[in-house]
Amino acid sequence: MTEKKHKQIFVQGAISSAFIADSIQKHSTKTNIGAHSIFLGQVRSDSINDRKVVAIDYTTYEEMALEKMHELREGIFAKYPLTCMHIYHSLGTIAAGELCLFVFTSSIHRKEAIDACEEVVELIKKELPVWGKEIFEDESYQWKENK
Amino acid sequence: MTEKKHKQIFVQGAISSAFIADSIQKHSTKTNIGAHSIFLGQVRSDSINDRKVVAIDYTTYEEMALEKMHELREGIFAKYPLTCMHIYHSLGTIAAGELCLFVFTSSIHRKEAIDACEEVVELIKKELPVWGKEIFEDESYQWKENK
Amino acid sequence: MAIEIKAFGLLADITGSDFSVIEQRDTDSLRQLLAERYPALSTIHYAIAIDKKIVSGNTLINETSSVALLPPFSGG
Amino acid sequence: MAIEIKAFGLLADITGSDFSVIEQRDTDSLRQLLAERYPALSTIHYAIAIDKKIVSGNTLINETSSVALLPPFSGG
Repeated sequence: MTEKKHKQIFVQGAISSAFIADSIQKHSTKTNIGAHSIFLGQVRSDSINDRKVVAIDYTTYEEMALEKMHELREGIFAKYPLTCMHIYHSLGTIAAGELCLFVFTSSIHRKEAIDACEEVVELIKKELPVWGKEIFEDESYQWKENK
Repeated sequence: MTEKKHKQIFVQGAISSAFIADSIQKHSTKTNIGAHSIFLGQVRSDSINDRKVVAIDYTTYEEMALEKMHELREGIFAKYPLTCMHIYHSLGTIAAGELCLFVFTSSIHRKEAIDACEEVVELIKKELPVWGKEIFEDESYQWKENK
Repeated sequence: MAIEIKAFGLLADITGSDFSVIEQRDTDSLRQLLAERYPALSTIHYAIAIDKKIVSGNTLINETSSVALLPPFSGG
Repeated sequence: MAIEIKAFGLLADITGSDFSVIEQRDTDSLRQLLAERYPALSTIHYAIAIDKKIVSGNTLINETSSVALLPPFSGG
């Protein structure tokens, strides 16, 4: 159970706006924070060869993903003077219009929070073993590939 | 009343997390959006010469600020293919830990939302005629100056 | 001609937020008058907006212009 | 020696998400075996992780290694 030491980032199902509000609200007691940067990934209803995406089903190799995220987190905290960082990624079926990724960085001055947030989003897309299966209206599907 | 045509960005008092959640939620019907970038400014309890900031009191030259924001908004939309952009700035007394700025950009792909959000925040700090008065515990104050 | 002037932030603390001056037809002479009337102003950096646009260099002031004194911004 | 293998995403569709192979002591021979057993795999780009680290080049597989086949990521 060595994975236990790594912070969980995965949540089953979509990320709700109420959950995001709650996360933001919790930071009001940290009065050394001056800036928050938030990235939200939303499932897009792309049309691929005339078929419309209605949802994405996310799966992961969880043990590896949490170990990798731990490593990425340490790199980010070493590089940017952040007050805190929170990351949530959905698993399971997320409908078009719902939120599947929530990255939240906070710092004293704006530059660090903004730069760290952007970098974390890029790292998540490139380095986290997570796979999205785009599900079409007719229940056919295709596997996504990040650019 | 030519100012009427410009979108209002000022709100009296702090920006609540519930308001932010509501703004996010409204975008779930726009299923062409893939990415949201949000910046939040939070009033920081700095210590200046041993006096602690307990609040910032914001005032503006509203007619000029709304005209300027309209111009900045048009520049941003010309430069970035955004789905939408929302900006809210507090006026009045905002306590340390409360939110005073909310910039929210959305786009199909992440890069545009992230870059536009950062640029708008910089433009707001540099070009909007808004002034923050840092109020200390003993009710003395000093005027802020953006770097 | 009386020119109505708005002042903001730190400048409003010094001059009041609304006041008027007589017969200043350009921004240089306005700055000079203000420095005489409010000595504290002479050490403060501020911009002048005419009709909601910041002007640079000496600029004419019309009777109908809205004139504003703007200390450095600190929004956000 | 039987090696337990996990597969993810598109690869799990082809091989199943858990299966085992006999006596493949390095990643090159594992790739070769898989290409023979699952012809669809030969045209798919994938990485191999051993003990949760992606390996590059031919790498030895121990009996106790956890081996995973990873198609291109698409999280976020």
